[in-house]
Amino acid sequence: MTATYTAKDLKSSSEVKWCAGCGDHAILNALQKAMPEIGVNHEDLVVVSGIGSSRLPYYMETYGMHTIHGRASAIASGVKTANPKLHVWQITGDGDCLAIGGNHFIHTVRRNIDLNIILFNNQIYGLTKGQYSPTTKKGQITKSSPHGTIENPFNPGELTIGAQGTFFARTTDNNIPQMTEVMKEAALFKGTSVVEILQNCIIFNNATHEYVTNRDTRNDRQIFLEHGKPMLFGEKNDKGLVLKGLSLKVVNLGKNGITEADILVHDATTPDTTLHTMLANMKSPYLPVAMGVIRKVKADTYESLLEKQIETAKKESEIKTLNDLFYGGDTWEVK
Amino acid sequence: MTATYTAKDLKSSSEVKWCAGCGDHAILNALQKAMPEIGVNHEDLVVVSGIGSSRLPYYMETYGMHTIHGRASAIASGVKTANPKLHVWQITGDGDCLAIGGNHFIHTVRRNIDLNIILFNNQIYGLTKGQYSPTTKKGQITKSSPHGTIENPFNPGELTIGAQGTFFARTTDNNIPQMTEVMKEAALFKGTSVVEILQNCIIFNNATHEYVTNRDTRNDRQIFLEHGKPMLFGEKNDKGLVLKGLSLKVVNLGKNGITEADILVHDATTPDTTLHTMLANMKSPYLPVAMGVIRKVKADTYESLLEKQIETAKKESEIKTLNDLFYGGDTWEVK
Amino acid sequence: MGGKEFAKELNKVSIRFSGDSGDGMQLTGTLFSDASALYGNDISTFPDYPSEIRAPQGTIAGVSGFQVHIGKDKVNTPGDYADVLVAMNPAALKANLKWVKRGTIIVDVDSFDEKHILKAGYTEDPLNDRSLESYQVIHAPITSQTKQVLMDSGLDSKAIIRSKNMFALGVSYWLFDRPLKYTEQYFEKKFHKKPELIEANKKVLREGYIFAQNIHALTPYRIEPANIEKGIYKNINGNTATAWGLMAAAEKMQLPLFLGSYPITPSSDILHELSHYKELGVKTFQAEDEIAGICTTIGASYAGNLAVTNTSGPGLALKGEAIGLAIMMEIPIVIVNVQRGGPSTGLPTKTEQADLMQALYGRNGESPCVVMAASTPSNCFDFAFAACKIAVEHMTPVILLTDGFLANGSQPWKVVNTNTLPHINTRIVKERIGNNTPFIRDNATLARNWVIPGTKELMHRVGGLEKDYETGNPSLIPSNHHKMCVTRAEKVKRVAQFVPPLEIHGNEYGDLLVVGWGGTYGHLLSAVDELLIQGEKITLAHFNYINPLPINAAEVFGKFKKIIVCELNLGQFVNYLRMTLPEFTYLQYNKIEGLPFIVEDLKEAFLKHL
Amino acid sequence: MGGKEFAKELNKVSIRFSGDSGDGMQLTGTLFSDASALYGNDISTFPDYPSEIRAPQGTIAGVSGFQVHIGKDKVNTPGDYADVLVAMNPAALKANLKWVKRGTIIVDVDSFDEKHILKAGYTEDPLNDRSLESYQVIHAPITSQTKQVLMDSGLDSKAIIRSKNMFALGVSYWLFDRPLKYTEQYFEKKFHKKPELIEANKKVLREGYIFAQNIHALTPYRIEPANIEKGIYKNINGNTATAWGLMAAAEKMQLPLFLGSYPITPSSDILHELSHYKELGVKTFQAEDEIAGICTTIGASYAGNLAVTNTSGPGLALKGEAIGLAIMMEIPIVIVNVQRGGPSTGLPTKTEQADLMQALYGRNGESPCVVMAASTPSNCFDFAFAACKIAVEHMTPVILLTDGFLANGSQPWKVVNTNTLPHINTRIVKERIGNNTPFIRDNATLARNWVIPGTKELMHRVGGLEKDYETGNPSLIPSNHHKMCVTRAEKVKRVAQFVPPLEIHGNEYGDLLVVGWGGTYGHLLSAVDELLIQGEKITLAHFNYINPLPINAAEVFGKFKKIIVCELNLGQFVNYLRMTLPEFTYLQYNKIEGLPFIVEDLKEAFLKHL
Ligand SMILES: Cc1ncc(C[n+]2csc(CCOP(=O)(O)OP(=O)(O)O)c2C)c(N)n1
Ligand SMILES: Cc1ncc(C[n+]2csc(CCOP(=O)(O)OP(=O)(O)O)c2C)c(N)n1
Ligand code: SF4
Ligand code: SF4
Ligand SMILES: [Mg+2]
Ligand SMILES: [Mg+2]
Repeated sequence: MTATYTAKDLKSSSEVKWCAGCGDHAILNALQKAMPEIGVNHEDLVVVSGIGSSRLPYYMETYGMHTIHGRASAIASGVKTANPKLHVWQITGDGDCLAIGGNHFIHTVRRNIDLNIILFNNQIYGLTKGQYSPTTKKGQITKSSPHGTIENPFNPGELTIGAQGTFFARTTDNNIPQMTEVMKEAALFKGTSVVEILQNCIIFNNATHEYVTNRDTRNDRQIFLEHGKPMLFGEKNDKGLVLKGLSLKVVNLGKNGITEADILVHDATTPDTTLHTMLANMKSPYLPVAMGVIRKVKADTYESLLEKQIETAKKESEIKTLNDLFYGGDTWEVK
Repeated sequence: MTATYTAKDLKSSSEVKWCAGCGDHAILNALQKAMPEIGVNHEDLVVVSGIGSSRLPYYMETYGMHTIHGRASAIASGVKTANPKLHVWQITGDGDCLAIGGNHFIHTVRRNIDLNIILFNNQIYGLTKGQYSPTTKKGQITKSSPHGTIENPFNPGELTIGAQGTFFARTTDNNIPQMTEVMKEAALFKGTSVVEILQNCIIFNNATHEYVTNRDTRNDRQIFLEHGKPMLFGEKNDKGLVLKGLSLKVVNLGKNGITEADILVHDATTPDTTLHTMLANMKSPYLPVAMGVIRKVKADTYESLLEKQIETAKKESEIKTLNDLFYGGDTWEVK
Repeated sequence: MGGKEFAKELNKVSIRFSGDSGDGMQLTGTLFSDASALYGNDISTFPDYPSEIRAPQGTIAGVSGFQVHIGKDKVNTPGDYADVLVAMNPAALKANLKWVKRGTIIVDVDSFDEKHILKAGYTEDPLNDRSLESYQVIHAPITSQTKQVLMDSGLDSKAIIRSKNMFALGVSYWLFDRPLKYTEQYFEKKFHKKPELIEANKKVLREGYIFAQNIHALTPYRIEPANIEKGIYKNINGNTATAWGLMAAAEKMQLPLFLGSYPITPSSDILHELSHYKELGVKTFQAEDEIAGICTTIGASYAGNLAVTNTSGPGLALKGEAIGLAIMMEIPIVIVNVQRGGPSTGLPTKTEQADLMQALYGRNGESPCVVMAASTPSNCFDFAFAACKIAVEHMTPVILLTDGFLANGSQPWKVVNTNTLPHINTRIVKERIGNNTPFIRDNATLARNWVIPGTKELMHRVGGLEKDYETGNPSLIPSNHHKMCVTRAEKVKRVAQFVPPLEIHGNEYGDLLVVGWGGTYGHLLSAVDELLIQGEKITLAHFNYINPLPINAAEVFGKFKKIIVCELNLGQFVNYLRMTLPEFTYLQYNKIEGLPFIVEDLKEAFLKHL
Repeated sequence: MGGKEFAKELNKVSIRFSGDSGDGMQLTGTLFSDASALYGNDISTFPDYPSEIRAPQGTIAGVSGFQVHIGKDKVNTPGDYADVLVAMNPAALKANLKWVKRGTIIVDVDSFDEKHILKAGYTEDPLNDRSLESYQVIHAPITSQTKQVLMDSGLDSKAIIRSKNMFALGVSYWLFDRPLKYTEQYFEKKFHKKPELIEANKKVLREGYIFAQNIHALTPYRIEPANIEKGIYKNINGNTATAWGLMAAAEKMQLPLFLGSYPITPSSDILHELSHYKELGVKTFQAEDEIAGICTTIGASYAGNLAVTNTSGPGLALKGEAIGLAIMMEIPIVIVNVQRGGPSTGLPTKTEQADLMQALYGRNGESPCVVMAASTPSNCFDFAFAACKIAVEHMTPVILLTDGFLANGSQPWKVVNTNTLPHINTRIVKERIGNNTPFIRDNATLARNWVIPGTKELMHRVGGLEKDYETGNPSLIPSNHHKMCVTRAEKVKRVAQFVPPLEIHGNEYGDLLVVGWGGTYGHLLSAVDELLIQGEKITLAHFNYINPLPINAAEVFGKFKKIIVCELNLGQFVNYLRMTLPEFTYLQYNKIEGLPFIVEDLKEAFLKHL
């Protein structure tokens, strides 16, 4: 589809106020590239954020709400439910989405409301200057954990799937083409799409994703999953994933007689969560971290079911206007 | 261990105010049976609840807090962290725990605070007279969904595991011995133990679990999992579970040459979540619903790590009293 | 059916049905009220049920009551004390005796066995210990007669026992000279799929009626139809009226109605009611908590629906932060708060007026919004409608306070034809004409425009940060912040110019001005009325608009020697008046027992100041 | 080092460091204050930073400032306007010029290139367009000199640039006649693992000093050490003082300190500070949100810790419901609220006093709790301590209000030896003696007992439902609810008998009583002091205890012809006074710009009423 607007038209006049070198800049870029390509009218775009460094709605020449901390999922749910023709994006951080906003997040996912949730995971509270977040690595020393944290981090993918999620994808802030691709898929998906972006907070948590995202080594440490394609990766695309019992394992093409046929083929659309969870959980260094769309399962969306109920009721009910209701039922007349 | 008190001593003088026939009565019973057997001093027991029909703390002659809706996990976390020698139980409903309290719940689970969470899952809001809850079956007609719900229910086990849970068990309100056993295991486990009890709300959601819990058929529709034992079930204990690819399947001992050796053996203690999630997700009618302790993985608890940090700091720091801190550092004297 | 020769003609009379939670007293009371209303009386009802779902059967905690006041004249309250008490068991008698005038008590004598007498906390059988000497006690064999009547009905014994309340209703119908037909019609409709139940219920009802007639111990009351305004009427409680008022506003605006809600007693019935009307485009979103309830509402408002959230005390506390956001965004939403007994979980099924301060101030920063209150079950309709109108015309959140007493109490409502309702001018702007941007303010109201996503050329961002007065962009400029704070305050203040002036009931000048607000209207009116009849110089000024106050409030206050402010709390409105109109001195009358005022007590208190 | 012959002797002087967020101005200011304090001056500081983490480099939004006021006498405020401005770039100059007296401006001339001049929003170079004619502008080549000095240091160019603030500090040290040694010691400690940085920083600092001395354009100020009370001193900001006050109370009670917290500016530093002191048994629980912050706190209190939660405006809004629970349970907790600019997200890094009403009333039902406020950075220690003492001695939640100005501002604090702090009588009961149960009340305070789980024989349940006065069990009895509401109110009221009376500054009788509360103390004191010196009959009464008010407040008020209440909001305390002491008439002085008062403006306003 061709849109009548371009990335440029999506730049608002507000000055972008992120630290130089912050991964957010690239994400904004990718988003502005992706949006014109999804075939939605410019004026039907709504971008909703909570509070965090991801103060993105102000930077987008679209409809937008910069709301309160943690509540973006609920607010965006209200927007979409009230007005399903709108195309709603939620921009959120690991603190905003998974700390204070965790409950709205899992319920939104469970309801499968058609939102595109872009989760900036920098594993830290950036805006408030460096406290640990629910995704901070255990043991890490931060502003609020001078002795190291003692909490187990969430894995956003696992949590999403555990909450009945239908769409989960992952990408990194230093890979604009991949981000753009993934965002587009998320946008075209009907249902709650959760896109985790490994984002670097250069000021308070620099290089936290470095092991995985470093450009020189990332091809060996990430795998880009594509539906229907074998799970291959590596600088030379010669490594693959196979299942051994209930575990994933890396194998090398050509070694021990392994051919492409032995490699798992990615099925993002199966409702079964088992393999998707395993893929979402893959951790360095023994396994590559999964990028791309890990899960994408067709299911009814909340707002479409609601619209259907309304249509049916309109067809079937005898009440056409309020007066029908008011004057119906048990009334009596005083003359 | 022998306790100096019995189930009787745990009955408080407050009249029990549940509907006649409510499953809660049996749960209270089981709890009062389990507690004396876990080797904890009577006065070290604390029972914390949110709001819901599960207004249980008042019925227990222990320390207790009947708090506000949804916050029991947070309040109980505070009790345990502040005073780790206490033995803390959280009593909660599907609304209390998973609707308004969902966030505190997943964060408590993630932190692995040593609490015993007893989740009364009656798939309805009982106390407020019959609205649907986050575990109500999709499509069900309730007080607040006269056209049927359009939301996908949470599966508490899947959510627990998705939130990094270390202990999950399931049992039913019409099986006091099993409940008691499971509660004891939960109590003895160090970490957040989540026990889902399929509970019948006779008034607003009668027989919602009937298919699974009916005494006449339950042996064929439930499987009681025990660590280290083969996954057998059935009226004659002649059915078992096997893995086929990434799916669980029911087989019959003796048919097609199947013997007990072919049957999966339950390992509740493996950190890997894959099989535990599959077990927690088993649904009628094709698979039996899993009862007993599905997952029980040793891991550090939040409060023990915190106590360790405190001990280390006490040993290593030069600050022994506040005066050391106050008079240390950059001071100057005005003479 | 005869035997009515000696009927006592009365202007007003009240009856209280009481029994175990399982005895169906709420339904009995409702059927009695409906029949009375259909017969042409004015009515007012008050359900009084326990907070426990089902407290143990036979105990005081499990007693459920329903009082109905019927009259030939206007009925303002459910009556302080009942003329007739129906007590289905000893506990019901014990719990309710204090609410009965020295009048008639009808007891189910079958339930006065030793077990139930002890369970109720009596040591002796109250029917035999002369403690009820000053009442006329009718020993009705309700349970046994019901069993007898239905012996051959084919119903199981549970179902049989369940219909004993209809026997009690039959007795009451004879006593109050009510026709049976309305209730019989109800059975026919309700049980049209189970004809055996229609017959059974009709039979028991009639048997009760006949029993009353036959014992010759009772003198029936006669209350002629009331002289009320012509029109079509319907019995309505406050929660339904609220729901319908919201729907009416949405229809007027031609916008979909959105309700973001989380169940909480006594507010949930608004959600239940609205969840039915999908055919009218109503969307009810049952959220995961009250915060999501209001946040979805804020989103829905931005997206162009008439958006409402409803709750009760503890839920309002949770919504505070988000109300602040709506104020900052200048988004129109309505927050309905059905007050109940606090603090904390408090007395969740009881009524109270103690959420006023939190409605006014329960959020951070200088965050004014409109606060108003309904004052009768049926005018919940009007104020719900008005709340929506103000919200969208002034682009502001509006908090509408009702309470447990209004929410569950019912009253005849003169059905409103929606065509006669006032027009609502939404500030929706559909295209860019001149500088008609989202942040331009109306001169009269200071309201900004409402631009709904999907509108071309007017894309804009709203948020919780302080915004520039002109552009709406975030601004840290000190003087702008001051200006915006003052503007937000002034915008709310100007609403006063658009709402009706304060009305008084009684003399324009006088010795004592009784001031009330919200759900106490009926009781205050009755008390003032009765004192006026006695010739006292007393006047009632009852507030529905609280922030802002009606413009003429000071003028009214200035005409009285004394002002007494009456509330079901420890003095919240009176303190608000002290801040807002500090030039007056205020007396207080406060009660905080989870119950409505008692007209007699009010009169006594007022007389002290006259 | 010489050149000081012509030093200007002054009583007070203030300097403002300003630059880009990345320029290290907060550190520079802090080092300057520390050196001044260590030298013996009284000081007061005011950091003024942007709400964005790192707004675009070189823009106005990215400017970060730090003002220090130093004096020979008592210094009450950071100074309305600075005598000296250090501006590291054009944006800093532009943003701060309005805060400078016609005094000295030191600019980093290297940063005044066309790009940065335009970025700052200037159209011409302000150094060349005569707009600064009335100032003494020192063109210091700060960047280039720093580069020059460190050319051979082996540091990379980023690190070199990063030390340019030390050059500016050196210039300032010469100008204010400060010794370098304290800062040098700081380098030694801070960089003890990177000796190359010690040398580099020392070198740059000295070069700045020498530069100032050499240009002969500046006349140094001399501010003699202040005449302050003897003792050991430490520079402290309000957040640290609060944290330490809490720790002191815990030590006194011999209970562990528990903090349940969720980060929010400007309150987070309390969490950061307390998270260090595991060796003192302090537990900081970083919760998933503010609700969990207070809920863990309630649990911790029940479990026997001294339990505290801290937050800022929007967070306090979220805690409302749970505060109600603590009130109902009569559990001792302290809620520290560091006020910031509202409503909603508002001006999150700016100061304001607009959370008073929500502290008093932001929850459902009649739910009184103690509300108090600190008034200087260092007395945050005292009031944090007092808040804990009141909480446990009266078994009530206490809300302690501070604000962004106090939280980040610093002041010398006379170190308190914990042995000299007052005793705290917890109401912990360890065994059942007589009827000493959890719900028995003290006659004087009405506080119930505190029984900690683990105690034999005193097992009990607490909860949010209304409880019976005697037994503590849930109760629905109407009269009991009234009694409990009154008791909870009276319990808080009685706290007044245990707190110091209201003190006044100035004459006992007079024309004008200036009333303030909380963080505006320094500014009000300065204004009143200056007018007293001018012979005006003016007096200051500043409140730290708000609910309840000190018992002598009415007595004090009665002695003045006029009362003016000054606040950084639209009039919240004045309205509270109107409710509480309605017998007086109050004037108001309000400012709501996210900034502290300006002493000169206050004086002008007061003079109008004199
Ligand atoms: C109710 C409330 N609590 C706390 C805050 C303070 N706060 C703002 S953003 C934030 C966390 C930000 O973390 P994250 O969402 O990960 O965003 P990041 O800045 O890292 O991009 C916090 C704690 C707030 N604004 N409101
Ligand atoms: C803040 C708040 N919101 C709502 C309520 C009303 N409320 C009480 S219990 C409950 C739900 C109960 O459901 P569940 O937890 O499943 O318990 P059940 O009664 O089914 O055992 C609700 C909505 C409340 N008490 N407080
Ligand atoms: S603080 Fe971190 S996340 Fe926030 S803008 Fe700066 S670099 Fe980005
Ligand atoms: S309402 Fe349901 S869950 Fe609650 S007590 Fe009654 S039967 Fe049990
Ligand atoms: Mg983050
Ligand atoms: Mg439930």
